[in-house]
Amino acid sequence: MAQRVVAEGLFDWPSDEPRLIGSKCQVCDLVAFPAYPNCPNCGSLDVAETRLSTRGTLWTWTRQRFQPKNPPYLGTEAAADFVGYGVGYIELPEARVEARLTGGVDEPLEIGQEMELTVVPFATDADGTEVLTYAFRPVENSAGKN
Amino acid sequence: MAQRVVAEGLFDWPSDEPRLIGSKCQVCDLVAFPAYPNCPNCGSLDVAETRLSTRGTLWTWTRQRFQPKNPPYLGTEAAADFVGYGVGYIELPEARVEARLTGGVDEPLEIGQEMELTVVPFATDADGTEVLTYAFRPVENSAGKN
Amino acid sequence: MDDVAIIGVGRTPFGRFPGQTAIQLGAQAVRAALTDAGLEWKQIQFGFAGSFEVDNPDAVINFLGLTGIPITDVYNGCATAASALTQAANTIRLGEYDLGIAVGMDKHPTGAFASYSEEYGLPAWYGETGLFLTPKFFAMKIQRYMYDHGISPRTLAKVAAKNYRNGSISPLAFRRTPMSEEKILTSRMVNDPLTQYMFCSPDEGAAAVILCRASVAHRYTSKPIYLKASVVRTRKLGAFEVHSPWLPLQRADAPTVFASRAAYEMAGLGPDDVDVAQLQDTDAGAEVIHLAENGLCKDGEQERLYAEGATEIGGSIPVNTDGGLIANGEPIGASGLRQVYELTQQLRGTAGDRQVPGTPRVGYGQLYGAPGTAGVAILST
Amino acid sequence: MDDVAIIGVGRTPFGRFPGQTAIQLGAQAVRAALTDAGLEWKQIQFGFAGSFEVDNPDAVINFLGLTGIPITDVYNGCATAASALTQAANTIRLGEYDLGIAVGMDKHPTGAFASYSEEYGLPAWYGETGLFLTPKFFAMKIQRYMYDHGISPRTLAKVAAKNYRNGSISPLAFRRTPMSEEKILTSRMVNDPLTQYMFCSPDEGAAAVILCRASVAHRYTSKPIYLKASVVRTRKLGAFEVHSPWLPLQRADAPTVFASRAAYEMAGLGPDDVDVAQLQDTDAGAEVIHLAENGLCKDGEQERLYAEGATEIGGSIPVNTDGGLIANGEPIGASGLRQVYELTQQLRGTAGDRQVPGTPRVGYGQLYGAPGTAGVAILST
Ligand SMILES: [Zn+2]
Ligand SMILES: [Zn+2]
Repeated sequence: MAQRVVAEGLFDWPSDEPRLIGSKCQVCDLVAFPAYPNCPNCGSLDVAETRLSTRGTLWTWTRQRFQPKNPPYLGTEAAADFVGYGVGYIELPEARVEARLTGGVDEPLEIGQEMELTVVPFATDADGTEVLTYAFRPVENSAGKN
Repeated sequence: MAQRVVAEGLFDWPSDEPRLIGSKCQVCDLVAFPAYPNCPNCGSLDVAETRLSTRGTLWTWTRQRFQPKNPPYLGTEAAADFVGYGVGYIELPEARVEARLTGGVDEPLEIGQEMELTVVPFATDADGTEVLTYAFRPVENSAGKN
Repeated sequence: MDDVAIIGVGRTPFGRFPGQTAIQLGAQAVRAALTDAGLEWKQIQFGFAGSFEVDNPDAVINFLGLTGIPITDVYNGCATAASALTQAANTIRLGEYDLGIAVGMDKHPTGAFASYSEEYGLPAWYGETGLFLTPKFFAMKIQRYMYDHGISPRTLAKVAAKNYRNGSISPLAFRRTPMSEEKILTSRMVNDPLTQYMFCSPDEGAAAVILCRASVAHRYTSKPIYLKASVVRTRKLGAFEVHSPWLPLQRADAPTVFASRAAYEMAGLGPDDVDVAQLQDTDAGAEVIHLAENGLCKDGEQERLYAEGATEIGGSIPVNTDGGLIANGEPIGASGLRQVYELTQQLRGTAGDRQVPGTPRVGYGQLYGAPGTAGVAILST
Repeated sequence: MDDVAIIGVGRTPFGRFPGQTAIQLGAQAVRAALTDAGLEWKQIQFGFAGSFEVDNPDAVINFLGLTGIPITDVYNGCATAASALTQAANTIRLGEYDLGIAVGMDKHPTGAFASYSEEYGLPAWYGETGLFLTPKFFAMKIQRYMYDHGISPRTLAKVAAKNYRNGSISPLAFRRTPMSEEKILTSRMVNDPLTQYMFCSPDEGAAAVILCRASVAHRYTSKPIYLKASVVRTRKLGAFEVHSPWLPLQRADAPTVFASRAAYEMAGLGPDDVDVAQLQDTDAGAEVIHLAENGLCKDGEQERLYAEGATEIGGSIPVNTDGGLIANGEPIGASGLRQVYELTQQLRGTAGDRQVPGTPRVGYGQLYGAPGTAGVAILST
């Protein structure tokens, strides 16, 4: 099946070990995500691409239980077929990153649990092409919350 | 053919002698068009419906030669079929009123010429109903510009 | 800023008004404020107008009188009214004009707001992947706050139940039926932990506030209310704000905290002086958090305060006495001027069934909106 | 208002910039203004931001730094920049802040603007019958003006030809190719008497102006330009304004006339003092009319003035030295700040090929937009 990433430069793809792509300020060291053309702290334009860590902990979460409007949302399920998805901020060593969470809306989630990066299809273009984005999933067999 | 007016309360219809419906302030006597819920001069809410005269002179004019976007415009001609229409302000004894002008874009027009009210179809609904609005047309055999 | 007085307030009912445009609602609110102040439109020397849906809310003058005055349209998301009020007050303080108006109006379609993320300086993928949504931000903010400070879902239900109860005694509110905590808790989950009835709805309405130089206020009213402070602040890096694809590890206080501090300082007052407050309750969690962000309690105290009824009309710190956004809905441009309307009634002692007992002297209003802007106003007798 | 100085100006090219959002263009303009002033973003204490297409132009701070400053979004149609500039100047005059910014940005789709008449306080039928259009208003205003004051179509062509010619020596303009009067006169008739090349186009771009208290301007620049006046006025009843289904018989002067008079009075200057002017040339006719409405000539004198080249860069009253809207197009939020950018270059003597000879000392900028709002700014060395 044909696939495409929702945005170039958001994460490595194709890749066996994809990582999120951020930017690091060469003046004040702040890491931002996604990659910014400038530092949102000091305003410097001297920023360099940087890869973020792939594992972290769940800092907060919710579940998106109503269907976002399309556009801008690319999902095209009939309203009755919309099942919702988890959303959370993952605390990585470099920054807290907002992400869709894998698993349905009934997946139990707890602040502090370990999460890891994955890449998932979340919508399908009119021509059948699957659209991929990054997401985080609970680390299996992890010790649980922090 | 089924017909409807573009807006109730804009002019008398059906009528053999339709007139435009304005409002007259009961405090400062200002006549406004279309009928306002208030006086745009003194702000009074004490306004009464009034009929405007049907003849006046052309105060200024232009021709609308590009097709307005639909919506809000109700016209649905294909771009190639759009012929344009005249637009002007008619100086009536009570007020200057903006209006579409009858005749195509090649109809000669002169500031000061006599004009009279008419009601014309200008668009067609999806179900074939003709939509009517007011317009002004040159008075035939008039003495021309004063 | 003790040189600016509020001498007239007006609002429409908030709700759904088919056949009336936002601008007509705006004119209705202005007329109500003029009547309240005993003024005619032609006496108004300048204005600021706010709206989300209407490009040119200044066109309200079509229905009031074309007098040629300067009117500036302002917009700052849900904090729009704070911008209108602040700029109107500053215009008087500047000395050129004595008498001006702040008016806000809106008429939103039903359902959540939809926009494009690019218009907020965000990449397109943020909207395309289903992340450009306001409600889930509020859900995640209160989720973390509950974890950090021991707030229970029951307290969220208490917030909403109080606001529906206050709405039931507010003749101009949208939702005027009380609702039980159980019904609120068990209603449809929208964004965990927030259920359907813990959210406010976008709706329709308008509100207006007439301001004048304090030294001439006695010409128009025997009971002027003074606008002691009105400030707007944007977010600092590290604040947990709506529409944030990421956050730095080092946290900063929310913009409300800075707006609140600046307003207290400008007013020469502190949280202990506040007798009645109107806080941005986009959802029940927001009221809980904003209570602390505005210095009206410590983080975590809310659990006890709501259980004890402290935020009720008869409590020690009455909050959203007119039912807030939860009972009134939110016509964005008007919402903060509704707060000022209610605070003015409370300080005048004319709030009827909603009147806070004991002659309240200081009123406090706070707004928060996308993309991370807060406004705070402090009023006093 | 001689206590406010302009110490930095910046703009992007105007035109079409696929792949860049309006907000990114805004950030680019701010950076250019900061560089011009020798400042860093974190030194800016407050801002006003204007845009038609962007709900929250304050989100430009995402690309500059989240420093928590107050930023108010303003909008007044094509006069938006006048509102941003006026409010920014007033904020400094108020005394709380020393250093602030006005920024405007827009990115319009091609073609004429489309809106709903109800959003302007007009009935739905006005749009439905094909009357809610801006260009035909300008056409009818100049049609009557030509009749009353003996202006020929040839003069309209001279206006446009001058502005394309000035655009050809303006590196940041959109249309940089000179065009003959014949080509302009014989191009497609759009709204009689205005042809295709007599109109400006909506396009994309941003501009920013940094203001400071005049008493500290020497810290930042050796050649501060002073903002002597900046005012906004709405229409009076009887003015012939855009989107008017009717007009009363008794005419009133245009809002530009009142804004102009107020600005001259505030600046303590008169039309004879103006060395270089930027006027709203939505179309060639608008420049002709605005020349008189701003007191820069008598009604009807334009026919002779344009024939003699008086409005050329080397003429007695140079108008739209950077090509105006006709050569730059109109990103609504930015357009008036582009005027201030150009006037500042002229007064500094840094306008290069476009430099008005003889050390111009007073610059004049005017804006006019829907639904009948005018703005005037007067700058001096
Ligand atoms: Zn940095
Ligand atoms: Zn009247």
